[in-house]
Amino acid sequence: MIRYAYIIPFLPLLSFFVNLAVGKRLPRKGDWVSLATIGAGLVMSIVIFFEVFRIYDPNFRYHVVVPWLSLEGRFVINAGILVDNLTAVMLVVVTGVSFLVHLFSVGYMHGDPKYSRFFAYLSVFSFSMLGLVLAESFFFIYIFWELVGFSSYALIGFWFEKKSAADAGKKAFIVNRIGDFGFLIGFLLLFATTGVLGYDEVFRGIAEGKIEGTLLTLAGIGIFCGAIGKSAQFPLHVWLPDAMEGPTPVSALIHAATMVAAGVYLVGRVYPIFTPDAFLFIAYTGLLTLFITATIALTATDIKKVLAYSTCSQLGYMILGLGVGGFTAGLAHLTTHAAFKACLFLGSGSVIHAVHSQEITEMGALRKKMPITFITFLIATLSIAGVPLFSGFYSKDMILKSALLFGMKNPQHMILFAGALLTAGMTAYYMFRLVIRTFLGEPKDRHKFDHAHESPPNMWVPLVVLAGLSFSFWYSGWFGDLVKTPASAIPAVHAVPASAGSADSVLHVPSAGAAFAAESAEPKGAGHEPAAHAAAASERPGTPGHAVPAPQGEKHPPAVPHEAAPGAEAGGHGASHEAHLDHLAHVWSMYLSVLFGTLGIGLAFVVFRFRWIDPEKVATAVRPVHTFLLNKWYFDELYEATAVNGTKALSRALGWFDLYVVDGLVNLCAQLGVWASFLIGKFDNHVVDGAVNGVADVTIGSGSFFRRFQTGKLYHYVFVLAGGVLIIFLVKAF
Amino acid sequence: MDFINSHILSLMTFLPLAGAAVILMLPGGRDELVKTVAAVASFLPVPLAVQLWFTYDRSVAGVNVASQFQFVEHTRWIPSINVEYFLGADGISMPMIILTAIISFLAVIGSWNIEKQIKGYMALLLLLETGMMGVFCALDFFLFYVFWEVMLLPMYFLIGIWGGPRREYAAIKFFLYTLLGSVLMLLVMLALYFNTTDPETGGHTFNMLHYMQQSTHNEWLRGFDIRILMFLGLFIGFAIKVPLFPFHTWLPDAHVEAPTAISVILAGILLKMGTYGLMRISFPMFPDVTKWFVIPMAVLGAINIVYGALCAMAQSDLKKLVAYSSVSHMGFCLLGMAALTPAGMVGAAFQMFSHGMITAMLFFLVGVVYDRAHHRDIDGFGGLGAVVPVYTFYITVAFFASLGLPGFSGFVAEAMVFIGSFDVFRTIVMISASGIIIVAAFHLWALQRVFLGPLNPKYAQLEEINAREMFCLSPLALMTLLLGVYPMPVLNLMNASLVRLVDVVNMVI
Amino acid sequence: MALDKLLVIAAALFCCGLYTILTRRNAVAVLMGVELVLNAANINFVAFSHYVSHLIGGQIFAVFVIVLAAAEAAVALAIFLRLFSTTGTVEVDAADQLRG
Amino acid sequence: MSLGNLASLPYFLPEFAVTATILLLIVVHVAGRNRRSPAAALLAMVGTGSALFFAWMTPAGAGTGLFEGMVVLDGFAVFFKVLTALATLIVVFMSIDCYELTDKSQAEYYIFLLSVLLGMFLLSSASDIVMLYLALELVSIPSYLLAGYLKGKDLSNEASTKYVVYGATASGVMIYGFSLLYGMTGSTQISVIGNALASGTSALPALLAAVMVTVGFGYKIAAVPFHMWSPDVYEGAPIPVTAFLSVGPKAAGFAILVRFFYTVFASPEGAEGMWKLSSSVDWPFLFAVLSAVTMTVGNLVAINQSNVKRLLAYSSIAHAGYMMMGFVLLTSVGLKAILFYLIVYLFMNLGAFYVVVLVANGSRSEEISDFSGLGTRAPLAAVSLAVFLFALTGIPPFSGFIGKVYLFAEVINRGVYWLALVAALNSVVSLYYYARIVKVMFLEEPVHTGELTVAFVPRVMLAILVVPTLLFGVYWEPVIRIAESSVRLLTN
Repeated sequence: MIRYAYIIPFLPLLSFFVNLAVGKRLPRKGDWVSLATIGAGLVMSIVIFFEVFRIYDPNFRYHVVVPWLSLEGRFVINAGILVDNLTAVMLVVVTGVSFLVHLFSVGYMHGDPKYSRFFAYLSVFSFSMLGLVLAESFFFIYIFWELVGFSSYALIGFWFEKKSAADAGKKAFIVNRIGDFGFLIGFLLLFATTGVLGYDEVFRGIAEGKIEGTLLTLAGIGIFCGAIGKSAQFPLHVWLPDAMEGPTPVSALIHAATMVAAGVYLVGRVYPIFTPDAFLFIAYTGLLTLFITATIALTATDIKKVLAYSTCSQLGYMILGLGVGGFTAGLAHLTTHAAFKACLFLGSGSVIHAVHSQEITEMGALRKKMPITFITFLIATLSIAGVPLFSGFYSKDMILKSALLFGMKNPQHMILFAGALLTAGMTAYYMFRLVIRTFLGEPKDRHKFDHAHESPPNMWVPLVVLAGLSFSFWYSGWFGDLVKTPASAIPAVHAVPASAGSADSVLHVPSAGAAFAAESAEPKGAGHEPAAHAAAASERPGTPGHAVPAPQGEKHPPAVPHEAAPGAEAGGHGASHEAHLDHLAHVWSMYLSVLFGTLGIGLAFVVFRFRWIDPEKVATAVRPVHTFLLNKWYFDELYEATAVNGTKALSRALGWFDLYVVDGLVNLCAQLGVWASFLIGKFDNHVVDGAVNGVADVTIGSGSFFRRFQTGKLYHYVFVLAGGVLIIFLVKAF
Repeated sequence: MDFINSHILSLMTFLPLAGAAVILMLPGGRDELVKTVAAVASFLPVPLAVQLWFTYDRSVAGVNVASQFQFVEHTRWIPSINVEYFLGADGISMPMIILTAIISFLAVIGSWNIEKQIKGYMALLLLLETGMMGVFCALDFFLFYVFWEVMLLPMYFLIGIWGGPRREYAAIKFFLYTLLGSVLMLLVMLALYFNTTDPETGGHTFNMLHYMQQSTHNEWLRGFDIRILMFLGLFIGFAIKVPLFPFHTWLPDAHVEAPTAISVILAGILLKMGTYGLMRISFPMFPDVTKWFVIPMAVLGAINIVYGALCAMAQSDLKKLVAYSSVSHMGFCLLGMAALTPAGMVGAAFQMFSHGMITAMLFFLVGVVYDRAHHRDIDGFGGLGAVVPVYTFYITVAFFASLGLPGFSGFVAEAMVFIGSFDVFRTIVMISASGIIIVAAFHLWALQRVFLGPLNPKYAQLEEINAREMFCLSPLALMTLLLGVYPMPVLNLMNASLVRLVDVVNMVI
Repeated sequence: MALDKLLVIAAALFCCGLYTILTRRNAVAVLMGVELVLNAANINFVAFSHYVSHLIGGQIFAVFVIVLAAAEAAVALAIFLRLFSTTGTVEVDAADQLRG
Repeated sequence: MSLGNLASLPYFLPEFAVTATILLLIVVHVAGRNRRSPAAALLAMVGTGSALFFAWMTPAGAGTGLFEGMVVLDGFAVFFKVLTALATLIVVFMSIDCYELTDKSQAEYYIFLLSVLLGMFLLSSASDIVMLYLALELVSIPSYLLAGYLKGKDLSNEASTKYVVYGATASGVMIYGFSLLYGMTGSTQISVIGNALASGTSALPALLAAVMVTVGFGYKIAAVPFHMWSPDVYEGAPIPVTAFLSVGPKAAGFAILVRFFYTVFASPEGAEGMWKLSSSVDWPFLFAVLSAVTMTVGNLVAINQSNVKRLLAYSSIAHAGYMMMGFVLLTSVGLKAILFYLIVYLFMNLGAFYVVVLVANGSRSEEISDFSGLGTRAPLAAVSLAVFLFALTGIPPFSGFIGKVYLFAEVINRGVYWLALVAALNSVVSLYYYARIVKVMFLEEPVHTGELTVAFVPRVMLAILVVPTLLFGVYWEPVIRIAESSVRLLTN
């Protein structure tokens, strides 16, 4: 079945065209076409997943290419697919969430005049996302990257009659394009230096040293810019909350589970190209995002906005995880987050469907009316809050552990862990605030409460399924085994042994290489003994290892997790120390995260359930902070004032310039002409609006200038004749 | 059949002219008949283009090798000065010939609702087609120049008589501007003539291929400095046509005032002549100067891309917006060509083809709404998407194709240009690449103001796009899409030639 | 008289003629200036004929010039007459409707 | 070698034909009762036609001097005879149609016209300065009368007055120049003068003579700064006369300019078709500057004209400037280009004037506004005029373009790039005012309502003028052959 993986994206594409063309005329307006194709895709993905699972090889790869574009062999772009463990997981995630969202939409979008159009858009999104997952080259991932952006535009602006929806779609697309600009530059840099586009070939090119140093860092950051845009990372996170203007299933599918994860997936996919500096950049971007957006979520009252900010925040976790070297951690969080966040969004959709409002201030006590929604929502909330046994705990804990480990090795970067930990508490707080205000307590709006009702089965079944997937046992174990940190493509400076070269700068770590070797082996799950893995990993005959290049090590502490292939420099001493450190990090992060999670949940109950603290009073007490958060740190205003208005002003200025200056005065000639016209005092033409006009006016003007000689007086003519003779004679004679 | 096969390019060039003659001889008042004749005359080249498509040998390059040109017709025209009637096609011209055939036919169909003096209109339109086709087929510089200029007259009248309120100004501006460019070209052509001899007859020649074969002689044209002057003369001539900043100011005026079908032709084909001229003439004839001049060319290309996009954003007239977007898109052609890499060159040529289709769609679409609402003020609409969903669908497709969404040919072209030129001019390409943001912004902004948001009640009864208009749009939309998914059919046409062109300029061959 | 003196006389005559043409406003006076110029040329011809070529070519030329000058004067006077009959003046600078 | 008087007679048939016609016309004029009888026009037509025929059939006596060397019979002269006869013939047709002349005495008019033709014949073949002067006056004096032919009109009288004074002055200055040349060389034969000058004399008198002679020729071809008369005369004269003056005498002026300067101040060089300066007078550069100035002034001033006749007058000044480009190069290719240009110029310029006549017949004036809406009022005339105007601009596929190509080509070939550039830019400028007329015709609503009917004969005439304008733009091989052979003979 793996060989037929390429079919998966085309199934939804087919339904896109069918629904677009004849959807309205089909029975049930064609929703079954989309459902059937994505369902078939899901089945195929599951089959593929199990095939991959049966092989159970971390290095499994299925890679096939066909030439797509060839210029006499001088320039070739291949099309192809790459299926490895990560892809297999992502396929299931995408098709799974997508299928459930399709199912949910049948109920949610029922009766919408553009019903079939909606399914067409969902299908084209699924196509793009699956293509993105399966792509095997920078070129094709860029293509699908853009297509995903387009589908998102179409879906966010689905109710385009609403100005806010149309605006949000536009904003999403343009903000994404800003990120894509970086992506484009990044991949162009890689292509320009390595001359190839496929991942593997590019990695090989990097390994051969075709691009290195700052340029490679820039290329990595450029590519990461794509992820910043798509995964709504600071500072391009502003589009995601606005994107909630789209129908709720869209929010669940695109803006929670899949598209926004594409950025994380991209970073994971091209992991080998990042230099330590680039990793640091990534990590701090993740940290800023997760903190800022979590603080905004604290005060938001729109149920979908809260979820949107929490999504940003969770994406920040993933990015942070990847940035600090927790490859498996970040991607695991991607996977678990897809399930529980989709569940949350669909749950919120169910609520919105019931009460026709998105404001949590108008809800309350819905537990009684919507039990299934409540239970599933609660499970997902527990998961995101990081309560043990739930999937969110499993993956978030791994991220925290990676951050802590990183911080332990590089104390100056300990803030990465601290921020993430604090935010974990905040997450628990704002999520439970949401649950409590929505489902518990007393109904705030009696009328809406009375009309609320549980959703139909085709809406709650997806909730149940997704809630069921929010437990950690689904993921622990195999995920860590199968989705392993790929070897970095950056060549080592072999002349300087990493252990010697970097020993001074790496605190507490005698061997960087060993550290990475240990780090690269992620714990299988909570409670496993990491050291064993490190040892096991060390034994595996791997590719030639490498370490951080020494020069970089001197400039910047090479503490940035830089994966060395296992077994390279891992001396026994280093390995055991490393294992110890890893264990320490693991234990501490677990304890701390549970502690902060509990604190957050407790605080939420204290404030909103038991009302021991009046949130209003707190808000009043810290009015500036509250306002600041309520206004989302004023990012939109900032961008509006700078980038948007700046561009518009520039464009207006250039438009004016074009109309009055370029067109007005193609060259100095025209300017001189106008000037001369005053001098002669005979030109009666007003100032011209164009250079062409200017030139023309000069020409015409000089015409009337010369015309003046034709006075009509005969003796003038003769005088000119005589003068002409004289002048010619004098000029020629002397 | 033999006759058709051996004179296929002549037929494609002159059948429209014959159609124009027939139209002029028709009695007055038979408007439907006139339109039918025009449609037939402009349609005839289409099957011939199909014939070309199937019989063209894609493996040979042409460019500077006379024997590799296909469908050649070569006879003496004016023996005393060795002007030849020399037509032929290679990979540089093939896509353009096909594009011309298609767009011209669609333009005739798109002009069906013209009421004023339809006879003259159609005759001029067909004459215009002859000129355009001739430019792309001609391999004799003199012939090329004649066709090049022949286009001016019909264009002048088509804008001037059937155009908008400021048509006279726009028409004469277009005319003067382009004539200025072409007289410079004329001077260069004559200078080339006197410095080149036909190896067979020993006389001076206008045969472009002879020029190219001399181009590697170091002392050709009395040395490098003179060659620079010649190159610049040609370059200005072509740049005006492209149009490159700062020679672009005729374009918005001409586009805004021209009737819909003429805008389509203007943007779809005429602009390509500038870049075609660079590829066909400037590059292979002046390889060393070209290499000397790549940086300015790339800079101009980048300016076009960014500047055009920013100007487009400032416009409130939908047609002017589209016109400036053409300025932006043509910048890609120049950037790609300047890189002198296979990917860049092919990307540029593909952009010519692709932009021809996309911009034709856009102008058709603007024409559709103008016919109904009688204005094109972007802010004067609002929420049309709810009233005219099919039209909105088409314009969305066209807009996204224009902003370079993958899946449409424009993306492939732009990506190839970027990929091909990045290694050569990193900073310039980075600046140009920022254009993709602005391009997206102004397209979406315009789309939103016109079609999205709450409906402007004034247009609640707006008429939906009709079958004839869809007939014009659908083939273009389909081709744009298909070529975006799999561009090789068209790329195969031009690969061999353009790769050779790159080699010629890089003096590999 | 020597050749150079004749030439000087001719040149002076030429200048007088030209000066007349340039300064006089009356058409008939201008015409007289033209006659002076022509006669300056005639003096040259005759002088050169006598001193340089020793043939009569120059003298014949002078005769031709005289004849043609007469014809020209006849036509010119007729035209001036017509001008006078329509405008009432033969001042040449009065006739300046055609200009620009 | 030159033939005697009697032996020359067989080669003098065109002149005889014209002379005979003039005499017959005088008889008609004196004897005829109806002064408006078309008989005179018919007679003029026949006479000009037969002159044209005889000129065309003239045996190519290469460089034969006739009448003891007073005139020369070579291809160059024959070419100009044919050209001027053809122009006259077309002008005769034009005159029949023109409203301005219908109530005037017919025979008298044609007498003057044919006298000018006779003068042009002689001018284009004169090889002795006596004959040259005689011919020049024969062209000029009837021209003065033709310009003032509308006796009742102020403008016509004014034009005529200016013309006669200016012409007399110019020829006076020229004849003074001739006298100096004669003094330096002792001969009136231009070939002898040339040889004598080549053997070296003092530079200054030669220069003075050259400049003074230039005045006479420059006045004839209306080159700046000797052009001042022409706009006024062209505007004041009847339209056919203007058309005639802008083509016929101008062509003859070029003929004698070329012949005189190439014979007197230059001599053929070894290589085929090349000349070299033989006197110290560096006239090519002088004329190059004059050429540039002439075309620029002509074009620039034409832009602001509102009277089409006056506009075309300035345009013809500009065209004289273009043609002078071919004159300055000292090559027979350059001369060939002039001859070719004169041929196409004949058709396009007369054609343009022909349409002006037709329009003026309807509106009684020839302001640009009278042309508005002509595209709908008289499509054939309007399209023809558009063709002529674009041909004058020099846009393919019209003959004017080819003419310019030849001129530009030779200038570029000789490396005088600046002149080519000036000329090229001038064509762009000229487009502006030519297109203005086109714009008015096609793009504006008519001021005068109603169809403008064009009779059958004018239609045919228009066709006769349009066809070569188009045809020579597409296939001009025979024409260039004619021009080439005409030049080649001059050198011998």
